[in-house]
Amino acid sequence: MAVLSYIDAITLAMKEEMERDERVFILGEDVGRKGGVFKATNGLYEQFGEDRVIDTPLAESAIAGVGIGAAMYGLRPIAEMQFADFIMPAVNQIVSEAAKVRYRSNNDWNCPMVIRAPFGGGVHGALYHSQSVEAVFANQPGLKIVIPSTPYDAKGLLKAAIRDDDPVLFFEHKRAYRLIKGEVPDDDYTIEIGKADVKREGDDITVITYGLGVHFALQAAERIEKDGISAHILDLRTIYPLDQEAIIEAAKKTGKVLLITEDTKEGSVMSEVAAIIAEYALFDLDAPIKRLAGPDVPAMPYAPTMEKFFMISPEKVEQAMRELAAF
Amino acid sequence: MAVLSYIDAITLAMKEEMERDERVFILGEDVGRKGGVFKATNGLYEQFGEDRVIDTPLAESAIAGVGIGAAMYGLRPIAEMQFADFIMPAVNQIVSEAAKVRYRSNNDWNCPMVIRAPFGGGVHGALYHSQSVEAVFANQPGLKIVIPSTPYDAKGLLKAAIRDDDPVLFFEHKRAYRLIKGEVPDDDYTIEIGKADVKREGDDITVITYGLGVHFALQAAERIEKDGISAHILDLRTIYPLDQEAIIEAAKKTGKVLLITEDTKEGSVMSEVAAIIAEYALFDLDAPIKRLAGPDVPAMPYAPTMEKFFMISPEKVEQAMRELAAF
Amino acid sequence: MTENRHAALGLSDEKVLEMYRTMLLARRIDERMWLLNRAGKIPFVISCQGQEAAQVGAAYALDNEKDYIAPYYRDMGVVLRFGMTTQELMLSAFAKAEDPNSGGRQMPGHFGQKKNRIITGSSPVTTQVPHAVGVALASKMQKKDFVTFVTLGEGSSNQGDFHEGANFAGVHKLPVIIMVENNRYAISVPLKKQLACENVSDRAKGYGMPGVTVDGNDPIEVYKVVKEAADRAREGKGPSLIETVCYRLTAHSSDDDQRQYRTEEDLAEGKAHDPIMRFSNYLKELNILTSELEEKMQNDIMAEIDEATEYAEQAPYAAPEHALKYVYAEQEEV
Amino acid sequence: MTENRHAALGLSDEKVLEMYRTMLLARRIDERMWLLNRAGKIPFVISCQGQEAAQVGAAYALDNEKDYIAPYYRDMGVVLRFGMTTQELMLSAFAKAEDPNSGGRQMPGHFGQKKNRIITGSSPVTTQVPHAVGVALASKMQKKDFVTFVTLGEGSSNQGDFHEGANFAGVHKLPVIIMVENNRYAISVPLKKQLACENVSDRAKGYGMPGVTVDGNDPIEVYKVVKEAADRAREGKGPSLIETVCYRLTAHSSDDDQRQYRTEEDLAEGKAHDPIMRFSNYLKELNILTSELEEKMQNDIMAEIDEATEYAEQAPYAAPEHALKYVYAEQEEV
Ligand SMILES: Cc1ncc(C[n+]2csc(CCOP(=O)(O)OP(=O)(O)O)c2C)c(N)n1
Ligand SMILES: Cc1ncc(C[n+]2csc(CCOP(=O)(O)OP(=O)(O)O)c2C)c(N)n1
Ligand SMILES: [Mg+2]
Ligand SMILES: [Mg+2]
Repeated sequence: MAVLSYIDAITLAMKEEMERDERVFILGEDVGRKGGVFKATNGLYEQFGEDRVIDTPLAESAIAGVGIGAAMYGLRPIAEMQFADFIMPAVNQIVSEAAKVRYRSNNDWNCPMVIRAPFGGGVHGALYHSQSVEAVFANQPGLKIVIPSTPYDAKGLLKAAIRDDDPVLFFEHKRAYRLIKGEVPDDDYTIEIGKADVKREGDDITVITYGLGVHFALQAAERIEKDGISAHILDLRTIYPLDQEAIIEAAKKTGKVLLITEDTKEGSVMSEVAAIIAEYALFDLDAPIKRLAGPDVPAMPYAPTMEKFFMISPEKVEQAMRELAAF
Repeated sequence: MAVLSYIDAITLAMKEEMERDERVFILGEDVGRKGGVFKATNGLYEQFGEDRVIDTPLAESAIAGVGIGAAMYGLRPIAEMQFADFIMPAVNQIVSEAAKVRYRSNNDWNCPMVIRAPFGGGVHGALYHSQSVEAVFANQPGLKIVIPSTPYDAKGLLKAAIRDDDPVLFFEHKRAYRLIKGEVPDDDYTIEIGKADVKREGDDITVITYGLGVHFALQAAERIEKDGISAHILDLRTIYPLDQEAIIEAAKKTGKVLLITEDTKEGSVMSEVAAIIAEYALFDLDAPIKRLAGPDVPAMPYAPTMEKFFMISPEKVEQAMRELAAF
Repeated sequence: MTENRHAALGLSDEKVLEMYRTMLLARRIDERMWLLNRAGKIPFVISCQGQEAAQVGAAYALDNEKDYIAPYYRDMGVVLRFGMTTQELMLSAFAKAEDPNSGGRQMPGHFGQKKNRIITGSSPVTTQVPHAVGVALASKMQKKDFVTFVTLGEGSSNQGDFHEGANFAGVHKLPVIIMVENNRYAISVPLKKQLACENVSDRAKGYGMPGVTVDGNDPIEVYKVVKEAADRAREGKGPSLIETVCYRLTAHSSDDDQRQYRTEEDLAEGKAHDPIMRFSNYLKELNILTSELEEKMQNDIMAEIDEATEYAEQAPYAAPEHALKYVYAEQEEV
Repeated sequence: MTENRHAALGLSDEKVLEMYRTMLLARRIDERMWLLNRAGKIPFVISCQGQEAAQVGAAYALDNEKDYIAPYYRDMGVVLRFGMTTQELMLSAFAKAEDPNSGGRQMPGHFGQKKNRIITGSSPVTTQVPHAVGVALASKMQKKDFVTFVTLGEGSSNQGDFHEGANFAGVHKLPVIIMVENNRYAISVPLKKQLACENVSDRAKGYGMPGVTVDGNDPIEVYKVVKEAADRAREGKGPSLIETVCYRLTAHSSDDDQRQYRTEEDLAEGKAHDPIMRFSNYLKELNILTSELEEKMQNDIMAEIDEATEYAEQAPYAAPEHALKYVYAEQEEV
C-alpha cells in the first residue's frame, strides 16, 4: 500500500478507470498537454492520447453540455472545471439538464457523467479561486455531490462516481491536493456514494463536517483529548443527498453537535444537516446545534489578513469544540 | 384603497417607480409589445416607450449581464426572467457578478438591480415551468431574495427592491398572479427588505413559510381554529438573508414549529430556518422542527396526478398543522 | 411547366409522396391538438405549423435507422420520420403514463425516445446544441458513421449554448448538423430585435463551418442542403449550419395570442406561403399526387388521428406516487 | 526610410512618445512584479507583456476623460492610460488596504476604479462583455456621447457571454468596442484548439457589426482601428469587433510554466516581435526618440517603480474584520 497525496489518488483513480473502461474520457481546459492547472490529469494525455484527454475551448457550458451529450450516448465523461468558481456558467447544463435527464425521460435516458472541480480556500486564491460552491447544487434532486477528505476516500469515491449511472459532482479541496497524504491500496476498490464515514469515535461531542474540515477536526480532537474531551467525527463524504441515518446516529451519540463547513454559513450544506437533526433527533440533544462556517460575505479576500479571518482553521475548530464541550 | 390582484400590484409598483425615477427601466423577453407572457409589464411599453421597456434577444445571461452593466453605470434596471426556471443560464452573472460587485470593489462600485421571475407550480407547467429556484441563490452573500405573498407586500417590496442599492432577486408565485387579491393603497409606500411579517397571531403552533404557502397556512389555520388550535403564521417575505430575530421569536412563541416550502425538501430555504431555530431557540422547542415540502425529485411533473402529488396544498398543510399540534 | 427537382437528388416519386404524407400528418395532428386544447382536454400545445417542410425535408435527408436527433419543441415532422407514432404523440399531449417521451412528466413537444435515437429534450432553449455536439463527439471517438442533427429557433440562436456548442463542433470537426428553423419570431419578438445579422447562417464562418440559408417552405431544397451536410459529416468534414426560413402559422403556443403583436398582413403572408399547399401543388403539377390520392391520404390520416386521440384520451395517467420514481438509477432507490 | 504613419492619424510626436512611455512603463511594472513574485513578496502576477502595443494603442484612441472601459486582467497598458498610477498598481500587487481596485480583496489584474471609469472586473472570463454592453446601453438611453471599451482574450471569445453580449450590442446598435487580444494561447491551449475560424473577427458578421483583425504589435495600427470604431460608436453607428494579434511573452501567470507546452521556436518568435522594441525602433528611425531620451525615460520609470514598490510594500493590509464590510450598502449594515 502506497502513501499518496490527495491529488495523486485522484489521478490514479482516473487512470485506472480509463484503463478499465474505454468509454471513460476526460474533457476540460488545459487537462491535456499541460495535465491540468493543478496537474490532476498529469500523464493521462501521454497515456491515453488527445482523443481521450480533450483540451476543450474555454467554455464551461459546452464542457458540461458536450459531456452530457456524450454521457447520454453511453460514454463516461469526466469533465473538469478548472476551478469550482468557474462552474457557474455551466449551472444551466448541470441543473436543468444533467440532473433531470433520467427523470424527465421517465428512465429512458440517463447521464452517467462526473464533473470534477477544485474548490476551497486558504491558498491566496482570492474571491474567485477560493469558493465553496456546493450549496448552489445541494438542492437539486438528480445530482449527487461528493467531497472526499482523504486520499483513500478520494480514490474510492471517484471510481464509484465514474461508474455511477447518474451525474456526480466531485469537488476536491485544492488545499488538500498536496497537503493531505495517506495510504491508498493498489487494488481496485470503490466506496459507496451516499454514505458518511465515522473518522473518529468519541463520546462527548459530535463534529460533522467534510473536506478539509475533517482534518482540522481530527487535529483539534487530538488536542482536546488531552483535556479529557472525546470527540466523535463524522465525515459526510457525500453532501447531497445526505446520509440521514449516519447523521442522526452521530448526533444521538453525544447529544452535542458541531457542524463545520468552510462555506459561508447561511444556506450552507450544514443548514440541512442541522435541519435533519432538529427534525429527527431533537430530544437527544443536550446543546443547541452549533455551526462553524465562513462569514456571510461573498467570498474569501486575497489579502492574508482577511483571508485568514474568513478561513476556518484547526484553531477555530478547536475553540468551537471546546466551547461546545463546556456547554 | 383598491383591491388588486398580485400581478396588478407588481405592474403598479413598476409603473410608479418608472414615473418617479427616469433611471428605472425594464428589460427582458417579450416584456415590450406583448407586455410579458404573464402580462406583468402590461401597458408599460405604451406608457414609457421601447427605450425603457426593452424586448431583448432570447439570452438570459445577457439580460442579467447587460442589466448589471447598466446598474453599475447608475441606472436602475428591472430584468425579467420569463420563468424562474430560465434564470439558470444567468447564474454566473448573478452569482459571480451582481452579488460580488460591491464587495470586490471595496465599495467603489455597486449594482442596484432587480431581477424579477415568476416561479412555482400548480399551473400545469411541468418540470420547467414550475420550479422553485430560490435555494440555488439563497447562499450567496451580496444578493437579497424577496418573495412576496400578498398584493400589498408585492407592491411595497418591489418598490423597495427597485430603490435598493444592491441586487435583489424578486420571485413572484405565478399561481398567485391572478388567484390572490387584496387591498393595495394608492400611495407611495415601501416595505423594508429583510423583515419577516406575522400574518396571523396564534399560540399553539408556529408556521413559518412564504409565497403561496402563506395562503395555504392561513386557510388551514381558519379550519383548525374551529377545533381550538391556534396557529401563529410568520411570512418570511425576504428569504435571503433571513430575518433571524423574527424567526427565533416566532419559534419561541409556541415551541412547535412547522416550516413550509413548495420547493423540494433537502437543501431548501427551510433548512436554514430550521438551523437557525436549532442554534438559537433549541430549548424553547416542545416538538421536533417539522418541514412540509415537495418531494426530493427534480421537478413537478405535468400529468395532473403527479403534479398534485408533488404540490403542497391547503389540505396537506392542514394535516401537517394538526399533526404538529397533536404532538 | 413545373420542373421535377427531386429526381436529381435521388428522391423517388414514392419518397416525395411519403414526405408529403408526413408533412400532412404533422399538420393534422397539430391541428387536432389545438382543437383538444380549445375544448379543454389538453392543457398545452406548441405547433409545427408552417415548419413542416423544413422538418420533413431535413429528416428525410438523414438516416432514420442510425442517425441521432436532438429536436426542438416544434419538430413534430422530424420525430414522425424518426419513428414516433401518432398515438405516442397523442399520449404525450394527454400526459398519459404510456407517453414514451416522458411518461406524462413533460409538456408535449419535449421529445425523447431512445429506441429511435431521439435525444431527450427540455424546455430551456438551446441546451440541446451542446448535447448533440457531445453525441457527435461520441460518434467520432467510437468511429461510427452516424450523424447527429439538432434544431432550434432563430431566437434561440442567441443563447450562449449555441455559440459554445457550435464552436466546439467546429474545433473538433464533429459530424453534427445544426439547423435553425427561422420563423421570424421568438414568441412576440421579431427577427430584427433578435439578430442584427442578415442571416443566422452568417454565424457559421465564426465557427469554421459552412453556413447556408434556404427556403424553409420547400422540402426539396431543405432535403438537398441537409443531405449535403450529412454527407460532409459522414466523410469526416465536420459540422454545418443550416437556416431554414419560414413562417410561424400559429400563435407561439396555446398560451399566446399573436394578434397582440402581429399585423394582419404579416399573418396573411404566412398563410400564402403555407408549405403544405405549396408541396401539394408541386406534386400535383408533376402528377405525382392526385386529388383522389390526397383525399384518401387525408382520410387515412384523420382515421389514424381519431384512433390515436381516442386511445390516448382513455389511457391512464401515471399513479401519483410515480412522481417519486427515476430520480436516480433504480438499484439505488431500493 | 521609415514612413511616419502616426501623423496622418492626427497623432503628434509628443503623443506617440507618451504612448511609448506608457508601453514601457507597463512592461517595467510587469517585470518588477515577476521579480517580487519570485522573491516571495507577492503571491501572484499575470502579465501584459507582449500586448502593450495593442493596449496602449487602443487606450489612446479613446477619450480617457469620458469613455468607460471594462479591461481584462492583462490590460495594464489600458488602465495606466486611464489614470491608474504605478503606486496603485503596486498596492494591488501587494494586496494592501489602499489598493483602489479592491482594497486588497482581489488578485492583481482585477481592475476597477470608478473615478477613472474603470469598471470593476472579476476572474470568470468574459462576464465583462455584457457589462460593457450595459454601460453602452446606458450611454445611449441617457443620450451621452461616451464609448465603452471592453477587452478579452481569444480563448474567452468562446464563452457564451461573448456571443450574447455582442449580439445584444448589435441589435441595439450600442456604442461599444469589443477588442479581442489574441495572443494565440489560452493558458496552454493553442488557438487552433480554441477556434475553428481563421480570425476571431470573422464572428463580427454574425452580430451585424464590422470586424477587423490588426497587428497587435503595432500601436499605430491599433490606434487607427480603435479610433475608427470609437468615431463610429459616437456617431450612433453601433459596435465594432477588433482583434489584435500578438504574442504572449510570459507564462500565462506566475503559477504556470509555459515550457511544458510551448516550443523554443514559438517562444523565440514571440520575442522577435516584441512590440516595445519595435515601437522604439520606429520612433528612433523617425528621430522622435533618441537613445538618451529613452535612457532618461527608463530611469524615470525605474525610479517611479522603485518608489511605488517601496510605498506599497510598507503600506498596511486591511484589518482582518474589514472582510465583513461592504456586502451590502452601508446603511443596511448598521
Ligand atoms: C432559456 C429559455 N428562456 C426562455 C424560454 C421561454 N421561451 C420558450 S420558446 C421562446 C421563444 C423561442 O423563439 P425561437 O428560438 O425563435 O423559436 P420558435 O418558438 O420561434 O420556433 C421563449 C422565449 C425558454 N424556453 N428557455
Ligand atoms: C469562466 C472561466 N473559466 C476558466 C478560467 C481560468 N482561466 C483564466 S485565464 C484562462 C485562459 C484565458 O485565455 P484567453 O482568453 O486567450 O486570454 P489570455 O490569458 O490568453 O490573455 C483560463 C482558462 C476563468 N478565469 N474563467
Ligand atoms: Mg422563431
Ligand atoms: Mg489568449
